[in-house]
Amino acid sequence: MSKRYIVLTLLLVGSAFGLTQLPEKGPRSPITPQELLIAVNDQSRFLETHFIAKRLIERDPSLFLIDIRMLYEFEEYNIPGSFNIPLEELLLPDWEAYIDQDGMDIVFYSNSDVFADQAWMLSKQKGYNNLYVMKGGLNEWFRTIIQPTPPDETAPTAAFEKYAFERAACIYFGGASAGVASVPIAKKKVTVRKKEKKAAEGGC
Amino acid sequence: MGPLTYFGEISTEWNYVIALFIGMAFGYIMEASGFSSSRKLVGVFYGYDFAVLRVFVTATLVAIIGLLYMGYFGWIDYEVLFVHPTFVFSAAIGGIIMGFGFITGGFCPGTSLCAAAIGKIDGIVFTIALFVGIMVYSWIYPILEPWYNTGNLGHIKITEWLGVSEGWFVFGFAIIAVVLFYITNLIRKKIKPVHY
Amino acid sequence: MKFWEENKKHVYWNPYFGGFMLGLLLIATFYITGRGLGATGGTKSVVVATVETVAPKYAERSEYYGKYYDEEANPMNNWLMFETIGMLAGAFLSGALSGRAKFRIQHPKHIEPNKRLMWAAVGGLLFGIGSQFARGCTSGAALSGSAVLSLGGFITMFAIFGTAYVLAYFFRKLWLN
Amino acid sequence: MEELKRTKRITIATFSFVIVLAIAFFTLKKPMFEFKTAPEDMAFELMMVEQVTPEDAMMLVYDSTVIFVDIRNIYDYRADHLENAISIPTAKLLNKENKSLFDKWQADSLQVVLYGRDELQATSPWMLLYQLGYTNTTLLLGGMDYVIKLYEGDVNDDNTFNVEAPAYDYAGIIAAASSGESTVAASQPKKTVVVRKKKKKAAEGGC
Repeated sequence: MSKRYIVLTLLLVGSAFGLTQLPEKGPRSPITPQELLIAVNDQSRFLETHFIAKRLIERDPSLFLIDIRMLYEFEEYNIPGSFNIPLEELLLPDWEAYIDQDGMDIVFYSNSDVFADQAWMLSKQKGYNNLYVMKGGLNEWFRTIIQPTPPDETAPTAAFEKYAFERAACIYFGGASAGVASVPIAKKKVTVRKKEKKAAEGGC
Repeated sequence: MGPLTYFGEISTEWNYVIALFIGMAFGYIMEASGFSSSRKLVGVFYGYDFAVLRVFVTATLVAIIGLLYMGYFGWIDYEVLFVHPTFVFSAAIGGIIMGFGFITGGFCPGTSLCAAAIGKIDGIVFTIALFVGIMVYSWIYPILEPWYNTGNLGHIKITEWLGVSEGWFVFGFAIIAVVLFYITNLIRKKIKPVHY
Repeated sequence: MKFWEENKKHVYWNPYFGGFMLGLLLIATFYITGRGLGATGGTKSVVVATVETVAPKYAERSEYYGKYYDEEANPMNNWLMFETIGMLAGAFLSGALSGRAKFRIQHPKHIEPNKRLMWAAVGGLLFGIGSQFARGCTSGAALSGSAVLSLGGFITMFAIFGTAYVLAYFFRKLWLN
Repeated sequence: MEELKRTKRITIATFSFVIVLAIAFFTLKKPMFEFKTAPEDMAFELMMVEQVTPEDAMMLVYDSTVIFVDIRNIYDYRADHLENAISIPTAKLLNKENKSLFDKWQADSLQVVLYGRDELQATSPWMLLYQLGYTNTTLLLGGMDYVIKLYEGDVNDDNTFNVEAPAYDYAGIIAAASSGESTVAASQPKKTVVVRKKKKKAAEGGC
């Protein structure tokens, strides 16, 4: 009896000891590094500001904007309807429900798109779906939506249509007061030339 | 990768069939190990038969070791396994009440079902009393509710609580188990055997 | 024939082998369902179902049954029901194969059968209350809990066996000569 | 104790259990790459890592302990790249031969600086490498575009490579617009205007 039990004891203790000697494994991840690299190379995660503005104006309920800047920056200015989660706090369990929403398009933005892309990387590794980054961030938002630059006179009509949208969006998002908004569109071309140099300075 | 039902690889109907088979294996193993006999079970407290301790501790160790290895090999997602929630107060008090029940009744619920299945009348009585006990609990539940929900530590693991790694905890547990097995065997040899 | 059966077959499994198989079964259960085994869960669903059919009004009012009344078809409870039925079948199979299945009251010689039954009833009653309070019995909380290193599982295990050891001395007349 | 003498089955069972574990262990395939830093930890590491500024890069290019890795595509690399830079396009970042390169650099404790067209392009590849355990990897702020501007002396202000700095006085503009003074733009920093103009120029005359 005893001999066999000694062997069995050794096997039991040995396999338990084996557990302590297993080489360390990295953190669990729902996505492999190779998969993540493919996602990184996929540029479709960057959404144009126009596209986001359009969806905001249409009150698209499946759009969820997350501002990843600090709270004070968020309080100073944020795109209407966005939610603030500072980048360091992004993966705290409190916010999980906001980022992990199937059927919602989560769009990160910061002043530019570098921090937003970092937020995208972090959340992507958690296995969340439908994550996007606002291309150019708030700087781009101001350049195109709040203070759009009129196109050159020689530009194709599409550019003017785009500009017309930008101007309308500008009013919608509070970049211009209603008074300016009433400027007839027909006048556009005239204004355009005038504003060409001033563009960066003035409102709409 | 398991757990199979968690990843939706088994339909509900098959799940019940599997439940039946798992239950059968459970009942078979317990009965074959002698858990249908209250006198054998109680032997662990009087030193004439340590079958309960041996079966229980071996099963726990094998399950812990097996699951940890399987988790490491990627056969099972160890993190999603259901960890019994820890309510310190209710776990301790409930355990004490059950300890009372164990020494007086000589069974625990699983073993009493085994005993009832092979026609032991004491097992049948124990099982019926178990039903009554659950009903009694439902009457006094409103009084007990505050205690029932105090000391909630969530789904905490003992290794997190102790702050040791899982591997070393299991290793220590295995050593303790082997020492226990050895000592209880010595005790059993010294104590007057009981025939039943 | 009968003599042979009793002599040859009425030997229990090696407890370590039983424990080993139980451990494997636990692993299989976790692998398939992600949860452990349980014995009181099935019993509880029977109680809940009974109360609901016998006294639905009461069940609706009661705080305790109300919890289950809302979620009518809780799949986990059904799962445990099937498991409990399987347990009965499996235990009977094992008992029948080794000639242990017959109606009898197992009691120490110096204890009257009725007294044994009375104490069994007391034990069952206490176990019913205790298992509900501790959210699981020896198999559901202690065994399955400690298989995944749950702190609660270990607490319950130590509480059950610790109490029983402490009380063993006072109840020795029940079990020993 | 009759049953304790029956040891055949438990011996067989235990041996097969241990053998299965051993086989599983020795046949376990180790993945080529594994995350070493969990995203939760990475969120904090992001603040800690000191990245390479374009001005520093001018010096570091000639440092033998620093390797510059160009992650743009091969055409951009051929057109113009930093001196001594090695081209590893993002898509090929995790190839076998590149893994051995990164491993070698890490073993030699060399500093690896990733750069792309701009900071954005290199950010996610850098995070990936960093989280895979190559913590000797850093990132070139501003990217190649900015370095070209530096070469051409087209930069007259410090820190303009910091794209995350607000280029507009957001709150000011909105407040001004809502109060009806949309034509007044005094609150806007002048610096920005310069930068934006320069940007355009750089793009034109860059390559």
